[in-house]
Amino acid sequence: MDFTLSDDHVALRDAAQSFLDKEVDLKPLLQPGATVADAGYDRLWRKIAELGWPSLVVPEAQGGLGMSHIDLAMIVGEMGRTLAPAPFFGTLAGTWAIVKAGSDDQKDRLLGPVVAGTCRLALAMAGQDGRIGEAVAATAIAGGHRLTGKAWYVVDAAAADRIVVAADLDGATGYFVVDPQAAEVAVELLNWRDITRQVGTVTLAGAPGELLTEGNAATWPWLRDRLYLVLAAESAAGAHAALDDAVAYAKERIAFGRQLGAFQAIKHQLAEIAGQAECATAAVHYAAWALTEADPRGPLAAAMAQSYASEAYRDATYRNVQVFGAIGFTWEMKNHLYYKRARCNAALLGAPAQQREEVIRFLEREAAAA
Amino acid sequence: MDFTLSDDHVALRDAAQSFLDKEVDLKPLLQPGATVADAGYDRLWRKIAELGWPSLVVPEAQGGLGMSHIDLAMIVGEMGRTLAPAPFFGTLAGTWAIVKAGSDDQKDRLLGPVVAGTCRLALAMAGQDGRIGEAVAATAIAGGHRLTGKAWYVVDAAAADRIVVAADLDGATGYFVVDPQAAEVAVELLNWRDITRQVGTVTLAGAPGELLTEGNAATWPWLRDRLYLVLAAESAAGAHAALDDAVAYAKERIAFGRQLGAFQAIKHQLAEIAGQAECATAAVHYAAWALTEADPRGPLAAAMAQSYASEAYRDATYRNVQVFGAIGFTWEMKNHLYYKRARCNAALLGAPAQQREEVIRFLEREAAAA
Amino acid sequence: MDFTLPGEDDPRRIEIRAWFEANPKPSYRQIAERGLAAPNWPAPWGLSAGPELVLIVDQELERAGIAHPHLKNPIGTNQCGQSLLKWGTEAQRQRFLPPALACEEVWCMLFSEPSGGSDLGALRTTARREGDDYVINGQKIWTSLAHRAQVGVIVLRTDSTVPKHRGLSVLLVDMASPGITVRPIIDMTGEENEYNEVFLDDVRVPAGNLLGAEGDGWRIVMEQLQTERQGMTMPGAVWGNGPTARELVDGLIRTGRIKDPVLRDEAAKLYIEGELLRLLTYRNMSNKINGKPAGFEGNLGKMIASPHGQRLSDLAKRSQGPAGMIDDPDVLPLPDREFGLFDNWDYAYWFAPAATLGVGTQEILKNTVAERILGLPRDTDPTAATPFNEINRQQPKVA
Amino acid sequence: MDFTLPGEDDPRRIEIRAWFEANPKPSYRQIAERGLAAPNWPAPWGLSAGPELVLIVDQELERAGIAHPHLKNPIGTNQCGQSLLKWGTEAQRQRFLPPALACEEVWCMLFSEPSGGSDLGALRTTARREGDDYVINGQKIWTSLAHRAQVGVIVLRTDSTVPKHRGLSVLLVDMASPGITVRPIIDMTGEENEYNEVFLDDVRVPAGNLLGAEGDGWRIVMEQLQTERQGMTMPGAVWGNGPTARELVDGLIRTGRIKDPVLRDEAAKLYIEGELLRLLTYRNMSNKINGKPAGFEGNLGKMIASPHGQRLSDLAKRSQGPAGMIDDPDVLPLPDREFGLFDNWDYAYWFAPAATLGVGTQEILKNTVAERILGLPRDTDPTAATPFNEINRQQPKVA
Repeated sequence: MDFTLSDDHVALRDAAQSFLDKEVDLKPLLQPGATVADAGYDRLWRKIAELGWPSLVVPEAQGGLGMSHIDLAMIVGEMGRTLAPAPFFGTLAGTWAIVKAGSDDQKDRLLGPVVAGTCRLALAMAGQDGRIGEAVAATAIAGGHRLTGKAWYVVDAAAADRIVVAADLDGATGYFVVDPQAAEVAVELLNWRDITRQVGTVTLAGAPGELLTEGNAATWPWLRDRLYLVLAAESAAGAHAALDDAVAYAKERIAFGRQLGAFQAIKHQLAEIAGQAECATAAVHYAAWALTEADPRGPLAAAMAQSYASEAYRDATYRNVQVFGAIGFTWEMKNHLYYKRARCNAALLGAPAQQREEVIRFLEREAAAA
Repeated sequence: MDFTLSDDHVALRDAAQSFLDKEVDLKPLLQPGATVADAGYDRLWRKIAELGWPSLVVPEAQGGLGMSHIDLAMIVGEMGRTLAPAPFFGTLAGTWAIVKAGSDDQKDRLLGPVVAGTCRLALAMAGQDGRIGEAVAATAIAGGHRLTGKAWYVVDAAAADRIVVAADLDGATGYFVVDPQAAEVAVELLNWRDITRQVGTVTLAGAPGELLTEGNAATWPWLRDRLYLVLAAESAAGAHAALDDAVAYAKERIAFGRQLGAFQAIKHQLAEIAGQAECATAAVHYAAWALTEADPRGPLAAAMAQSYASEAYRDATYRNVQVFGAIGFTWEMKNHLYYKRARCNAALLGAPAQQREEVIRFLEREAAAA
Repeated sequence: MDFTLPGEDDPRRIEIRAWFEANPKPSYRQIAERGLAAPNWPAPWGLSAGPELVLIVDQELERAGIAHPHLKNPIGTNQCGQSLLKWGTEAQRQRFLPPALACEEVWCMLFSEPSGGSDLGALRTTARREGDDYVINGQKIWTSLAHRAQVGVIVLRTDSTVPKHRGLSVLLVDMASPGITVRPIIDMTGEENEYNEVFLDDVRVPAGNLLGAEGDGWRIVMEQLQTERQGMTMPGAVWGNGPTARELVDGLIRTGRIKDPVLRDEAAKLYIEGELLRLLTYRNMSNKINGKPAGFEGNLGKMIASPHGQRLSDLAKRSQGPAGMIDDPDVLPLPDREFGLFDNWDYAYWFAPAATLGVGTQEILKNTVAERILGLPRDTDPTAATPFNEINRQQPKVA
Repeated sequence: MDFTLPGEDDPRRIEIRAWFEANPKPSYRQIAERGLAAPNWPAPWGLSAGPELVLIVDQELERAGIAHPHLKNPIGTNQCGQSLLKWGTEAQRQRFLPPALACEEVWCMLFSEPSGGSDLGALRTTARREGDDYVINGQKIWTSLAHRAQVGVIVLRTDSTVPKHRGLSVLLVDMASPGITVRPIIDMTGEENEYNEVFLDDVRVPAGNLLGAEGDGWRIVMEQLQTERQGMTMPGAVWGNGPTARELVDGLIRTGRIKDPVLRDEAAKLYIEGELLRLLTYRNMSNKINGKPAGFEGNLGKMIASPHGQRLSDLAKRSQGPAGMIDDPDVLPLPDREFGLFDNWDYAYWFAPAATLGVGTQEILKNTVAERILGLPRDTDPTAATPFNEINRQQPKVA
């Protein structure tokens, strides 16, 4: 039993931290109209690729690092803490889809370029209403499949060299690899409020897709658990960042002859955020461990982490803006970037209430089995 | 348009206030094991009867005062503020049932003694699970009906000279007047946590009951609106009492060289309670007006008042105990009497969430009709 | 007690409606001369109208399809105009009020400063007397309308040798004066919400433009804030404006989202709180009608209304799912409506954090409610009694 | 990182289980002599056990069907015993610890006073030196177990001429001494929860019973409170004890009440928060194992755990409908279980308000988290530097 981070994990986190503190610069985003493109979205990706992060979750069999979800949480957390703009989420999501649903041959062929840093991925699974696997339809043709429909909220779609699309095939969800360069594929950017992330739609008009042959009903739950972990790790670290930022400001700012942080109202509000941030981190560590160990409670842990961490992040960024006051509400400060990331993280994969429903259903199944 | 109390209403409230401040003494209840019987339950009833309060809601046709729901809210509010222990709620409830479901003859015959102060009533409508009209079954016999079953949470049952019982008659709810002295009727007290109120069960084993001939499907909603108003008026006034009590204590009590009420945490908590108490009062006044005017939104107003006021009362009494600290947690202080009344008022007629569901259904019907 | 609002057959309504029928396209000057720009003001400016008549005038303006003068010149026709009415000289009233009520001169209110935050009394903009002029130097922030205003009402420090609240005064400034630079602020919504930074560099103002006497500034400003807060107690999504829980529930019903059991209960809570905020606001109006003092209910109302509005727009957004995070009101929208200011849920949602900051933070409002309504002890301000020019020297060390 | 708890095959567990099999009905003295009464203490008292071994011992005691010494003599085997271990003389340890660990002498902790509330440092009970004795006068309140304790650990004022925190000392009192009167307190639950008022009237205590030196009182008491709070961070309904969200959800599932969509979402929130409190508690344990300082996590944990417990029992009660307001656990109950202390939902519900009062109010805990963990400025106490006997003269006028 050891509920704390090992020295290796701390070292990994510190390495990611110093790298990202050096490389990430959000200032360009504090100009109205700026996008991730102005904030080094591609440059940062190349640096990340040099570090081998794209191959973090690629199995060693495919030449990847096959690192644990705990290792991953260290790095993703730092990307969340710094709001690092880079097509990392999409590549992680696409990689997992191929790892889980691809045959050995497909994994070798599709993940090789990812390891080499020459292929960026995205995962398209949701419809406009957020439902999974229903927005795109696949039909079998001689020697392959054709996909038709429109997928929404596809993270890093515009940067992807390959997009894994979840599509309905004869009433079940299949996973297809699509080349966004194909004539029948159109990727459009959405005006996503979290401008530190690039989110788009993927419209398919009979586009050719390669079916990942090992996909089945277990694929999406397995993917979902991992995507929850990624967002939760971002959110927990972001909540700590928003808290630290507000605490530092409360120590500097003077009002009524006292530091802002000397007022009991401010102290108690920040103490509550500190409690939530600690809980969020604990939730992320537990989920990362449970998924690493393939613990039967992994899905429970992942849903708990995502629902709790995203709400803690919402609360922390709200409080952060309130402590800063009106200045924290301006575009030229970075407070709003965290405020928006928090809200978008709480919506991207479904609402916290949806994950709580998943928690209760897990417990109902457990009770029925007992 | 005048959203404030008329001078007459204020005068009525002040009269009730000075009367109850003089007559109500909760000290006997601060001895472990004491009951309303020790706190003047019967004595206070006689005084109230002398004032004619039992006939407040009896129509003038039956010799009552036929006063408005606004007048009633003034008096009930004061009884709630003082936690006056007397079989008033039961008599109000029973009176309304007879007014709504009784024939002219029945009203004359049954309400006469109420006006004279010689007959106390109770209304038995709920089963153990709180459902209405299902716990007792009525069967027609030659020249009358017989009732069998057990009604729960019957306020003032043990003091009642007549009990109106809601019972299932051929799949509809009928209202029957029962003599608790009958051999087939057994009234037992419940260990209700709110010891300022006397609540019991009524067990009927083929007891004779007189059917109120005008009862129908509209009877219960009509009664429910009025019972909501009564509890809400108690709760809103109780919330103000708990607030005033806590504010006074926060001004006296010294800690760390300052008045407790000088600490921002305490100030802000009490400010929030002040806001809730004001809203609760507004809700009660609106509901009292809407029921008085038979406004189509009366049922909406009553459900809003009950759900909001009972939660405001819960919050105010919680905060009251927290401001007093451990001493406010002892049996010998009266804080816990309010704390318990608040929680029991939020459960007696169904949870605030149930009334909120009624609110939404009302709005859905309104929208469908528009 | 009577919760009915003035009806269609109200004689006062009939009279005003008749005037609008006789004057189908009135100019704002005509409206002002008829007393309808600020009906609650006394003659010759207004009709000495009570809240009921004010309500009727608002409704009849809307019915005639005329944007309310309060929207054209909110500050001139509301809190600052009222200050001038009370504190101004006859000459000042004659010079400034007619064009203000006619919406021919737009006003702005130069209060907040970057340094001060909630500690408004610590503001640093100064005016020194030079002959018949005051010379203003300093910086203001969050000044709505500064970029299109002709008249600025500015609070500044005319005496730094007395404690901070005692050295303040209010001047009426021609916004076209040399030395005034206005820079718009872009806020979290990404839009230019008419908020500005205003830099004042040796701006000369005739001494005759002093409102009240030197040192009256704090009292004037506090009056204005109380007036302003009283206008922020309705249950709109932002500061009493914009969509309310009525529109939210209507939208959730029309989209079927009301069937989500968790949203459903949240929506009910908000609907109820919204209705009660309406009742509190009308009760405060009624108190005025009955000649009872308004007191500090504005603070209590805003204390409830601001977070209420935040929860409203939050629920509206969450009901849209991920679509709510797109800056595009046409994706899975709630039914559209013309809400006036803050006229869509998306805008209200991203503006929401400001609702508990502007015109008194939530903490300031709770203090005011606790101190002025509940009578609890005042928060201590160690700098309150110190001459302003000695305060900075004794600032606490920062940890 | 490893979230697994010590298993059945853990050699430490096997060894201890073997001892219980060899000693099926051990006396508490035997248990103490085996080092199992306070395994975390060093030899000869304990096993210098880390949290894992402590966990094993707890589980094996339960398995052997033996009530934990912590339940028999909580204060002697926990925070106060530890103080004696650290601050006591060898003579004091030899005299007091063996009977404490053997649960032959029950201890109580005489801290709170009617006057002080959260301002513990302002306590008024005094001890004056007379020859070889201290003579104690004053009153204590909320003293658990005082009515059956043989040993009292009392904090009192030995010097009123220095600032309040500096004049405090701790004495070990024979509760049978003349001049001690114990009066039970009945609380809101209506039951005698082992809380008492204790009146001390010229109670003589040998000077040799002074713990540490005169003036060490505040440091000793603060250590004890930190230790105590660390024991209150588990997600039980009251102070980490009693039923948890696991039992609540289990009960809601078994009764079918989980199908209520609003309760359902609330239950999920509580379940999640409860699991996270467990993780935080174990993480703090792990930090100790890894030799990292415990710090103030106890305060943060209790700050979350106390309101968590209140919401737990509230939801449990609301799930019963009106039946929940009857003082009768058999009406529409949640499935029964042996929860130990606070062993049913009804009791936990009515005791709940005390959870955010005892062992540090919620406000004190938030202050501590803000000041000690976040490093925000300390709350100012104008009386902190004043000699205690001069404070009352300068109390602020009460409004």
